[in-house]
Amino acid sequence: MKLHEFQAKQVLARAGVAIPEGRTATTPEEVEAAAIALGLPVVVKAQVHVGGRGKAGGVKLAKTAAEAKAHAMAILGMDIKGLTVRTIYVERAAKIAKELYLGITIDRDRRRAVVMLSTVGGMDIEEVAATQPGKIARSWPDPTLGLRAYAARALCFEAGVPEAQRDAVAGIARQLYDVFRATDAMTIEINPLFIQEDGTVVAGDAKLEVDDNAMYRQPELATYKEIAPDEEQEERAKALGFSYVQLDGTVGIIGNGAGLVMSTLDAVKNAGGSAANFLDVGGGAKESVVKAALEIVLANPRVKAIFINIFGGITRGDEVAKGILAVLRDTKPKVPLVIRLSGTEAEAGRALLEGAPLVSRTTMDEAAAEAVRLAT
Amino acid sequence: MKLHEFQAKQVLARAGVAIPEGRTATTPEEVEAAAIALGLPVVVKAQVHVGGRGKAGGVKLAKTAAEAKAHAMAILGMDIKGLTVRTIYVERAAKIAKELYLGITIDRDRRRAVVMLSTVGGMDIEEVAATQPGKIARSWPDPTLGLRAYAARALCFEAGVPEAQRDAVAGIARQLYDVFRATDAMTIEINPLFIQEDGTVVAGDAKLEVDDNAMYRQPELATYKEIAPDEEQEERAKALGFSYVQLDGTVGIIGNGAGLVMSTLDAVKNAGGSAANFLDVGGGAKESVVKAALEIVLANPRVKAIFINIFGGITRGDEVAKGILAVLRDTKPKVPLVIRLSGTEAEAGRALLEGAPLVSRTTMDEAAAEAVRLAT
Amino acid sequence: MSVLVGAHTRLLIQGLGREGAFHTARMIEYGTTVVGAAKPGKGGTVQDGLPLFNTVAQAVAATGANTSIIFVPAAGAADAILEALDAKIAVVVAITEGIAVHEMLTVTSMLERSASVLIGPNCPGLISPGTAKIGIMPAENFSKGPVGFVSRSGTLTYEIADLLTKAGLGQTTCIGIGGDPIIGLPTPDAVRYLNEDPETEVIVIVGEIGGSAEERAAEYMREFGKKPAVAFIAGRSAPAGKRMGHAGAIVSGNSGTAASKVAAFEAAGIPVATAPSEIPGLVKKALAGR
Amino acid sequence: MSVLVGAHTRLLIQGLGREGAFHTARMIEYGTTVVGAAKPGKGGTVQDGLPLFNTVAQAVAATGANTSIIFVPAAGAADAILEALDAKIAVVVAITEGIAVHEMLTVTSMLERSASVLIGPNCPGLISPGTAKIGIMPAENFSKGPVGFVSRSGTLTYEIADLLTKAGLGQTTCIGIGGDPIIGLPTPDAVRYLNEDPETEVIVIVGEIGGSAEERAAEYMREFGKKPAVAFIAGRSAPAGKRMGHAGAIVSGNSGTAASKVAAFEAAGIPVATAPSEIPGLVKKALAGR
Repeated sequence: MKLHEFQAKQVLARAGVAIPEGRTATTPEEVEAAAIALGLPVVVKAQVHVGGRGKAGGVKLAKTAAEAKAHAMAILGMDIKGLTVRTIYVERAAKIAKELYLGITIDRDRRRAVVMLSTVGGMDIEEVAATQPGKIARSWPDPTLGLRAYAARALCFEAGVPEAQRDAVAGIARQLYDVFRATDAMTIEINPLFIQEDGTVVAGDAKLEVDDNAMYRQPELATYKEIAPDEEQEERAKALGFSYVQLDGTVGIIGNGAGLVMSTLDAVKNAGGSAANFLDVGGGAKESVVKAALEIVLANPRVKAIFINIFGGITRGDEVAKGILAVLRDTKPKVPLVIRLSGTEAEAGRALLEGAPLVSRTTMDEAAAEAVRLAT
Repeated sequence: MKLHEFQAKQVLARAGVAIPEGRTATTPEEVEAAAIALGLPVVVKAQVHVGGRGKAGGVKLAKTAAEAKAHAMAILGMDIKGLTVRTIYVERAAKIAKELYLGITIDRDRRRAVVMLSTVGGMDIEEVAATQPGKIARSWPDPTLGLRAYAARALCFEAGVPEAQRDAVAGIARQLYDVFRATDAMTIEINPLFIQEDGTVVAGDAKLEVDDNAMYRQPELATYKEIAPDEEQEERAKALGFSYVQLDGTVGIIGNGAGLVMSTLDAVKNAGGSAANFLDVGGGAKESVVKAALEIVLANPRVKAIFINIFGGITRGDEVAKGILAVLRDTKPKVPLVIRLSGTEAEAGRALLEGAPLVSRTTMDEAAAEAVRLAT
Repeated sequence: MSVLVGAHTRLLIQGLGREGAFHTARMIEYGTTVVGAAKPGKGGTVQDGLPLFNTVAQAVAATGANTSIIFVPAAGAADAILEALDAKIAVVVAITEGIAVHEMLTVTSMLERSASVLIGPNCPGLISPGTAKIGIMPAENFSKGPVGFVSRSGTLTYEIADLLTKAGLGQTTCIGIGGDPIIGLPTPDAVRYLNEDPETEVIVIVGEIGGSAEERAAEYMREFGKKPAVAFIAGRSAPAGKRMGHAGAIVSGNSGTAASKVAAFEAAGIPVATAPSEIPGLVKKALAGR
Repeated sequence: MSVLVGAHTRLLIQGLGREGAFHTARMIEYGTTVVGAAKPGKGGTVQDGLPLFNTVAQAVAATGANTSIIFVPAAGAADAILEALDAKIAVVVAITEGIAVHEMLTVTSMLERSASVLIGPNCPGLISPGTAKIGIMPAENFSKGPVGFVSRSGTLTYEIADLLTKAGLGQTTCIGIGGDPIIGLPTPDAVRYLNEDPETEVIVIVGEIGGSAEERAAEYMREFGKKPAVAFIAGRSAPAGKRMGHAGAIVSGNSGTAASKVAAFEAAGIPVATAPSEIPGLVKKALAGR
């Protein structure tokens, strides 16, 4: 789950990280008033859950209140990568002398958090990693110890933080790490971290993404949850107990088990087609879940054929068949269905489907080929 | 550093531990008003930094406001083990169904905190340990992991906490542990921990002693610091940079290094005498420190002779001699001084002391014997 | 000899709820020695013929359990793993899906200080066909034989085991290591067990997009491999930035791509199947070519 | 052979302030190989002829330091120890007094996971007479010989070393383990090093009231002792409940009494001196009686 910049900054400020004074606004008039109250110049920033808003024109400097209002009029309602801007964050402009990067994410291989600090700030860190890998200092604190002062200091030395800001930056790194742990963050970033002309250090931007699996113990952050239009179907699927990812192709996919579904997508591609979605009904799916899954896939207008690939384990073939039959009875789908049932109760399932308007195949490869043929 | 019950309870309440409603008061009238405001019956409790206040009459139940006031009149100004009661904590009386003990201290051998839980509450835990050792359940959490839910639960099972209160008590144990770490506590105790008639669990009493070496990072708790009359001299000595403990004997002791001073006390005892104090001037003591140390020892009216035992290492014999000479010159002590100087610059020191009104001996044993003889 | 699970296994159940009870019955049926279950507050009683204990430590003391399987719901599952580690359970298998990542960071830090092995979480468990299973896999797809098999996916494991079995290729041990980004026994470590197992003659490594465990496993085999291996990567056609069901199955930027994994295996001389159906053929070839 | 300190020692200074610089000069004078100092922000410069480094890790990489001594003030000393452990310094000697107990709990937890040895804090350090010293003890009281010596006290160590030296009893290694309640190398562990040291012919154990490290050391020697030992306990006359200078020197209730420690040594057949002056005689007797 992603937080907006202003939300992430509130969390950081509470942990002691200095941030520029700022206010949220939802109308040009509020932006104008905020600019006057904060003192000029200000930065007017679109609050959307997506990177690259600066390049898209969603971040503007204003020297006057009228200018701030004008920017707000341009930015509010703007579409940035499919998301509509509804909230603006107005912030007193920092007097920037230097920009750093400070971020923490999960290093899967080391099974540790990795704290990254770079004097190349304001850029996408993956780009820095690709083009100037030596410019990123890294530290992997033991989660049971935390980021100790010596380790934060070592990061600053390695990154080449100016001596005058070393203690401040090391302190912010430790505060950021504490927030990272306390918020169950997957990623937390201050990019850029500004060194101002007067030598003080403030967070220029803030990014915070929280582990969805930890929301049960992050009740406050959970209230920040927003579902973007393109996530609605995935969220609806999640609520029904299965996982769904929208893709670009024409073959709708339903399967059980993430690995099997991924392989099903691959099989469709191997057969020359392309998948319209990823849909894993999970383990032990009952008739009703299969039905709901099928309905979601059918709702996608791009879908030209559907491939249902079930290897029964805990999931029973007969339950799957019943779900399919219910949909065939209730909604009479206009696209062809290809099914491959194997494993537990597969025979019972196939018996139930006997005579139904669908194509049955024995192997994944055959079924994929058939589905691709039907979708073309 | 010890906290009062009401201070410790505030700390616990902030961490989420349920406490009975209560107020502090410093006059009988305030106690009466508090009793009425809180609702009767109430408990009127002396706030002094010493155990055993209950037995001394410092804790009384009051069924009426008038009774509370009368108790307050008796308790305020009361002397409990040398401490005068100046503050009272008035608390709504709990409806007690059962009393537990819950405490955490430092286990030196295991180099871990030890969490102790017992269904024998309300008693001194050392007494329980001595008489019913099987009645105390213990857990030694790794400081880098903390007291996890499973460990707190296991403690409750081992101690035999009633099933209805198990989750609550386990939860309080975890909160207590977090407070223990967060406050740099040496000891934290809820004794008794009440199970009330309605099944809820509240802290009946609270004890919290903070590590003196951690006060630099406990600024809030540091404001709670109170120096008892009998600690004043020890505190004054600490401020001057040496450590002083008042004892009962007649031979004043000054030495350098805790182990050496302890051995000096022992040597005095071996010689048939008894030490009036422990005083370690520390490493590298200068003339002024030696002078201040000597003055503190001389201020003790019980002292009949003084034994100065210096083994020079970083501490120099000539600096010690100069400090002694300064005192001899300025205050002309009425009790005899015995000195044993050895190690670094001992000869220079002895030369400086030549002709001064004091007795010099070569070994610790001889000097101790002489000091004891002179004190008798 | 089978790896990590076998006739020596003395299994303790952590979380004997509806799901746990269902799979416990299946495991006993299969021949696994189940010695009891930890169920706080029910200590001293019996459920489904199994003695219950309040704590894992008590269960270990009473039953000599050396292995545990965890069905505890996500919010309490990390704690259950830590309890098992604390009680010095040698092999801990966590079936639970959805454990918070930071909880798992803490768990793996403690794991690295212990002598225990953790399989999972979010995994189907492991099976030594014909001997014992610790997990939720449908046993009928597995058979005894010379193939050591490690996989990040659940259902895909059953599918591939079924393909192997139907091709007459039985298995020594199948280890479902789990689909989470932070797991107890990542691919290279699981492969190491199979590589060191004298009964395993060929290793099947089933990976998926996300992370670089497969690359590290390939590197390990390139350096220390004692026997042939065959690989398969699920998610070749998955786009970047999309989480494919498993919390760990995501290509982030340039990292975790199927292409990188395939290249790593090929560089290590390990053939990579483009579909599960190709695996039995590659395994036969590997066995023949030894 | 000397224990923990010797000709192989390559010493790094952590905290080269006034006190650190003073003692560093003494250590170099004595023959200790000092390779540099960690002084954040001064990396690349030189002080007192020693190269300075920003971090311990950099210092280790550049100098091959295997030992460090810490003079850092109390508030930063635990962090300095952790930095040394992190940089895999083999022997860390913490002179600093007044480190918070909870910091030390964290330190010892990390220490138990490392291969390093920590001496102190709040200790004078250790010396291998005639070879090297890592500490603040006045070297002139020590001499080379067959006595292994461990002590919780500083000045008392010098006093007893002086008595031994004057009696012609030189030392293999003297380890001042420190007077704090939580220390890196408690008495039994220090005694174990001396017991295992082939050059040490007799062990002198100087304890004091507080804790039960002496009891555990006595127990260890009773079971594993390869050579005679002599003990002394400071604080026999100290009353209960009063902290005697050292943070660790306190009798709490019935625990930590001198009587208990004396009884433990006597039960292990280890004679206990009633005054430091008796120690040389007991040592001679022990050496003669072998």
